[in-house]
Amino acid sequence: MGTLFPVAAVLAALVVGAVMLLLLGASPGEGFAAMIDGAFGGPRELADTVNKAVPLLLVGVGITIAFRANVINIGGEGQIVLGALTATALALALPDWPAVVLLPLGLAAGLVGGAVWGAVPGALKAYFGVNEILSTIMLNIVAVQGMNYLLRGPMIDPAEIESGSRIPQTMRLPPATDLPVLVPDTRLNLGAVIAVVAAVVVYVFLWRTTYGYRIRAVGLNPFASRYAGIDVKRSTVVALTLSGALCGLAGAILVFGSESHRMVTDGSTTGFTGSAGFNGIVAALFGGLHPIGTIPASFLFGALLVGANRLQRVTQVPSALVIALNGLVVVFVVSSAIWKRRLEQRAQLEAVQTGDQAAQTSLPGDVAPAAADPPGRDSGTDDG
Amino acid sequence: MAETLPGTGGRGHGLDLAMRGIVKRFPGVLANDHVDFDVRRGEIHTLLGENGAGKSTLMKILYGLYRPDAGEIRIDGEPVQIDSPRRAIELGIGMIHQHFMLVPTLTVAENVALGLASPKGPLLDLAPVARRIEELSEAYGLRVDPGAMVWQLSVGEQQRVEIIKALYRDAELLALDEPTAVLTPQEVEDLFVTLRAMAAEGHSLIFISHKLHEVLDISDRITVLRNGRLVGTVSSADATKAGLARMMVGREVVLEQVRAPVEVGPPRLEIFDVRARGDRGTEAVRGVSLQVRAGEILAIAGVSGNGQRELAEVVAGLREATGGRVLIDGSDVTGADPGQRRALGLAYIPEERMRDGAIGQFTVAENLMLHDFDRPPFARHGFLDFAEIERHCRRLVADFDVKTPSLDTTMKSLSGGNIQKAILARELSANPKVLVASQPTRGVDIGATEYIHRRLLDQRARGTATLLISEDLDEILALADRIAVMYEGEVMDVVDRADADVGRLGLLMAGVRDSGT
Amino acid sequence: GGAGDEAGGGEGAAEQPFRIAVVAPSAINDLAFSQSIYDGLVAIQEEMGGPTKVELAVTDGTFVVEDAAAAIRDYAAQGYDLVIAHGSQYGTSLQEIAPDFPDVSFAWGTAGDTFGLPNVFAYEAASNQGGYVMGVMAAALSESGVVGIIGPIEVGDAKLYVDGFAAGVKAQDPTVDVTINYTGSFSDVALAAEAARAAIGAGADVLTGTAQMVVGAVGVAQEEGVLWFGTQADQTQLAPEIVVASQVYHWEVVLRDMIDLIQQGTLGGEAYVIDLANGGEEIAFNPGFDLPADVKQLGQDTIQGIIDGSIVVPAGG
Amino acid sequence: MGEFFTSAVLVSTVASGLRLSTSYLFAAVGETFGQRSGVLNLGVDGIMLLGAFGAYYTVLNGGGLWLGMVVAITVGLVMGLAMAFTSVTLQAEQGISGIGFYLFGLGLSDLLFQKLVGTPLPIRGFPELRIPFLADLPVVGEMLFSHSIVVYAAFLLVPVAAFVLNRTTLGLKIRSVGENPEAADTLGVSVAGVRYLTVMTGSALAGLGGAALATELGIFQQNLTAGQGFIAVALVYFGAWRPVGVMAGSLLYGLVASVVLQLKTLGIIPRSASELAAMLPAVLTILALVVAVQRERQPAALTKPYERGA
Ligand SMILES: Nc1ncnc2c1ncn2[C@@H]1O[C@H](COP(=O)(O)OP(=O)(O)OP(=O)(O)O)[C@@H](O)[C@H]1O
Ligand SMILES: Nc1ncnc2c1ncn2[C@@H]1O[C@H](COP(=O)(O)OP(=O)(O)OP(=O)(O)O)[C@@H](O)[C@H]1O
Ligand SMILES: [Mg+2]
Ligand SMILES: [Mg+2]
Repeated sequence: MGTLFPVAAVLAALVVGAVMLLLLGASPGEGFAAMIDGAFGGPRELADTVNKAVPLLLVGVGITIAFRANVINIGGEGQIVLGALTATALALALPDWPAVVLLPLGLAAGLVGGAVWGAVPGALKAYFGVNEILSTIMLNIVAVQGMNYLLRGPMIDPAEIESGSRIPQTMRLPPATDLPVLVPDTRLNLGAVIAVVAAVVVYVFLWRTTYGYRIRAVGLNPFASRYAGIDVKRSTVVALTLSGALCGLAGAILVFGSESHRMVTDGSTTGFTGSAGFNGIVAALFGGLHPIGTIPASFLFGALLVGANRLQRVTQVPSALVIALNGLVVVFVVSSAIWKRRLEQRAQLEAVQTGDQAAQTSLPGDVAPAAADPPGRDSGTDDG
Repeated sequence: MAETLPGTGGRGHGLDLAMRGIVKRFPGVLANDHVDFDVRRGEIHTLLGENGAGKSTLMKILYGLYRPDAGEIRIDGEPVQIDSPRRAIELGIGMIHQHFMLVPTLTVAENVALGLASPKGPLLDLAPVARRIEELSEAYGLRVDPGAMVWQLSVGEQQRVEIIKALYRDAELLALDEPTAVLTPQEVEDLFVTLRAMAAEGHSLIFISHKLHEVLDISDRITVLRNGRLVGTVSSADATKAGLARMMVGREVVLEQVRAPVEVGPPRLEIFDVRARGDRGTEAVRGVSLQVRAGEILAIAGVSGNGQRELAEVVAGLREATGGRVLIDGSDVTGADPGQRRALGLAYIPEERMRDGAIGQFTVAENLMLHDFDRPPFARHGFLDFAEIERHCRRLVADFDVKTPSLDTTMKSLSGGNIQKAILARELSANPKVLVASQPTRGVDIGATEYIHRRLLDQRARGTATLLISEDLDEILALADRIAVMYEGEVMDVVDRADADVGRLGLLMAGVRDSGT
Repeated sequence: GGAGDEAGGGEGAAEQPFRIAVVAPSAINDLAFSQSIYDGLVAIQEEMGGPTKVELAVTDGTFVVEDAAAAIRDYAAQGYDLVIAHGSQYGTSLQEIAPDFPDVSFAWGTAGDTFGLPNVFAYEAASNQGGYVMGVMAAALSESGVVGIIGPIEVGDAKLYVDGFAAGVKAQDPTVDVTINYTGSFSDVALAAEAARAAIGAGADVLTGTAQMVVGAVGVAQEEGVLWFGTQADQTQLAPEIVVASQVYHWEVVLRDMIDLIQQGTLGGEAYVIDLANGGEEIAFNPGFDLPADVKQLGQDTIQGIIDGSIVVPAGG
Repeated sequence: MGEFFTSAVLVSTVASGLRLSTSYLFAAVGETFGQRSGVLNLGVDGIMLLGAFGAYYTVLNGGGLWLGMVVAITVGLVMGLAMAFTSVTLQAEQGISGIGFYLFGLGLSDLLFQKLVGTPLPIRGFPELRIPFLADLPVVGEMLFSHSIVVYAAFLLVPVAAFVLNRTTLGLKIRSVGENPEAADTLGVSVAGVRYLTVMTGSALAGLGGAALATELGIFQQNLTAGQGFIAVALVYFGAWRPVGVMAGSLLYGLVASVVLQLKTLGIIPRSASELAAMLPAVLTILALVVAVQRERQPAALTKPYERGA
């Protein structure tokens, strides 16, 4: 029931989008048909949607860990870049290794790169009291310049120097690091499986392991956690590190699963990440800050982005419209959360009037499913 | 802006309030169920009831913070709609909230001036505010420095600021929600002097407290609520402690616990010349040495802000000692973290239970496991064992009589008393060698207080060394074997229960050393 | 959706329009890189008989390489006759996509490499040539003996242009100082503006710059009254008083050839360069700027020298 | 290195730093109001872009600079109203709705630009306003007193903001609402009202910051701000929620950027290291906070929506 609200919010945003299309002289009907077709129209479209969703899911799941520790990680962009760089560097360094070793190793390198870029703001916050919003914004800037430096200098494809064209890109990575394509004739690759597995692992981690318990405890009440013998500072660092690691993994997958099998920069972060570091936050929220809920949320959000690109191509409106629409969807989705909360409160209220004690469950929004809660669902009122 | 600056004086003398058929529902509870409540001019009328009975809710409705689902409020016979605190203030209603409504980063004068028009238009002008605060301080015996930052004030001073805020706005009717819960006996006395003076001037006063002797002392009439419903209104002259307790709880309550003699064992908690800084960086604990033996309750009495809290935190490992040593069961734990101390047998009931003792949004079960979640049998190889955890928590909830709809209920939706019982369950389940209990029954109703006292005495009988920190002298006299009085970070004296009486403790708490009469 | 009403007469009765799609990294009206290809396409469209004969589809502002790849794939799948990837960073994606659509012709700019694929064209501009010409004029015009160049990041077309310009300055007058400042961003207009101020502060009285963020620098040049040379598009309208000349690309020169080849059944394999000789590059003098005749002559001589081969412009390094 | 320390270079470096700080300063001081009242607006960059476009478009069409400023402020107010509605009334998660507003502003400003303007034609900004006497002082005259009116306005905003926050009844309400909204509510202060006001003020200033950028540069382009709004938000944290601190942060950021530019222009920083040099402002901002060891507490209610009785 509660998931209807984000969906309704997306639809509302699209209505505004329809008005904008009309103003631009395009037909909304044609536009939205193109959008649906572009996102779901066939195996190739579905594969693109899934591929677009993969970094959103990984970032979203990472963000969930940070959020649960009460840290807002808006450094996803930089962490993706770092993960991509370390994964790429490793692949370039070990060109002859077999796929069974090199691929996992490369992905692990991505994890590590992102982890480091998450650990820095984590440590700055825990040990120096530097607010993570400040540090992650600044570290995004550092990361993009680092990327430009490396891809223009030390990591550039030697052929680019030779030919003098100096396109800031690495050479083609060893084929061993190509993510295997799962469905022939599409671009659906192993990244999708990795992301879903990561989401499940994070779910288990957060709600079934002692370390996850620590992170959630610290996020909700650092004072009580400290008294409970939990190292609050370390938990903050760990949460941001893990969050960064997942973003880094997304970066590695972006490179290994890319069309060109190499890392390319246009000089901006977005040029590489496609704003996944931001959009992943929205996907996480859409998914109720729950790793499992983030899976369908990322898929829908990926569909929206892929579909909107097709919309642009079919209706020939400026692509800026797609960005504006993306923003509207984000605003509408976060704003819709209140109706969901209200609905759940009302359900509790009615349950009381009918004397149904069982419906008196945890407050909405917390969505902190205890042991018995099925994954991916808010402790709803309908299964009491 | 309707309010103006000082000097306008009262607009009349008190209000006649009538609340009729008030109903208020919250998700999961019927907090007020057709409650009728009257206050007359010049009267001090007490609202009494267990935790969660609906007292605060009724007051918040009166102050425009909640909208009632049904019912009517009349002031001086006229029906009124109170839809915001602003409206309540306009009507001459003031409220001292259970949790202080102060902005800690502002000065006293700024807190008082907040929301009022300034004689200089948009510009702040705090000088006349400070003057008027001093006048009010004078008139009602409410000493406070207008220029002090609120976060630097003791709880008692903060409360005075709250009262001044209401008086400043010419409150004719003042509601005080558990104003004494955080005060020392002397401060309670001072407050009562103020309240009586106000009543004598014709102010109408609503008083809420869980302490029956205070209620009997100050009230003209007493209205009892239970589970959101009105039980009845009695005249204070006709009421007795036992009778009130029965009205509140619906059964007989044992008001005095029997303190059986217990064999005292070896020292379990030893504190040598401990020093520590307070939150503001000043030295809060200045060379305290104490010993607590097995089977003994050592109480620390004192006006709040004299280093008791800091001392408890040093013992619990939450605050660094700047000097001295702490030993638990013979082991030096001065540099140890809370977890290590716990392993040696320490348990701690923190003063700020929702801050240090519990995680509000965690479930009851998760809170009960807060210290043990990472050790077998509750966790294996880093994974939580939910079956084991549930079994354990069920037992604790049953043993400690924690009233909760389920183990998956969030902690913050329990009543204050039940939260305290859950913390007690967690802390006592390990049968600690040393227990530090800070204000264990503050704000807790008499039923739960009775229960908690019994558990503390049980623990004493089982050989636990208890360091009890309380500002409630009744509680101290009911439980302690020895009493240490702290004043300005030092122990004034340690007296045996047998030699202690309220007068002597009061003098020590005021910093007057025993002349040995 | 296919537009194009059935225009009666002509050669083939039911002739389909020639369909061209272009994917570009910045906006098609950026007065710079992306605008140059768009202007070329529009020119070709006019030349070939308007929208009924040539259908254009544009996806611009596509700085995300993977999104560009998706767009390229999508246009190819929709059966466009020519899909242009107008960004050197798109090349390696194109290399993967083109073999999947052997019946579609692709063009990659700006680059000199067709990857040996039969259905890929490549096109680039010898932007160093125009740069060189303008560098020569800049040296001649500079009174302070300092010339400033502002670039985005040191790659591709931008680097080629900057190096050519610097070489031209030095060739004309080795004593003139050249300050080169790559701001590190294609988009940070404010930084480009401050880089221009810094160059002026260092004594420069003639400036040039490349990529879309230089619009900020042009404004500063105008405000401070120093001269400006533009590239990639005619930048006269940005600052009519101080723009001396701009190097303008006429991609239609190579596009025309590509389309001919495609219509004859050759889908790629050719690498084109526009330069001063083939008319793909033009130095557009600002008619409103009072350029001393000798300097203009110097410029025209240099152009001629490059065309006839008597002047060899170094190609970066 | 010696050539860097000639007074001409120093003067132009400092002057350039001041100009670079200007748009941050508008946006960051505006954001300070919102944050002091408990609302985080991460959408500043998008609002700046829309404000920049509004001003640019107005001036381009002959509306004049002052009208351009008014348009930018109006655009900011409208965006602020929307932001306040989502964060205050609908209690949306502020960090995220802000990113939504950013993307919206980024896309819409570009869309409008492409549809209404197309080619980035130049406009003329405010002329240099030399302050009598002061501008004639040696060295400092050129450095500090020969700028356009928007630069002075940005710096004048700092004492004004500090005065409003610390010396007015409104400021008292803002500070209270950001620390303890419940307490303010019980005294009849409208928490929502104050927050709408601060968010809209902040957004208006963000719009003005965008306008300052567009008129100073005399141009508009897609993503003109290049992320300045995000840096402005970070500078509020840097400045510990005080206008003067925010100014210090803006100056630090602007000056480091201009020093780097200058050193690159003089060839002191080699071209191969230009990206590394571009990191410097960000790195130094973080380091400054680490070293300055200021543990300023953020407003206690920052990012927390307020609902009576919740
Ligand atoms: N904002 C709220 N939302 C939901 N439930 C609430 C809220 N406030 C109070 N309640 C519930 O309403 C009931 C009455 O609460 P109230 O605060 O009035 O009790 P009280 O008599 O003041 O208790 P105490 O003695 O502990 O202060 C309780 O069951 C409580 O859980
Ligand atoms: N938002 C809420 N939702 C549910 N219950 C609430 C809420 N706020 C308060 N309560 C409940 O209302 C009752 C009264 O709460 P109140 O804030 O008066 O403090 P308390 O429980 O009496 O604790 P203390 O006296 O120590 O302050 C408690 O049962 C508390 O758990
Ligand atoms: Mg209460
Ligand atoms: Mg209470």
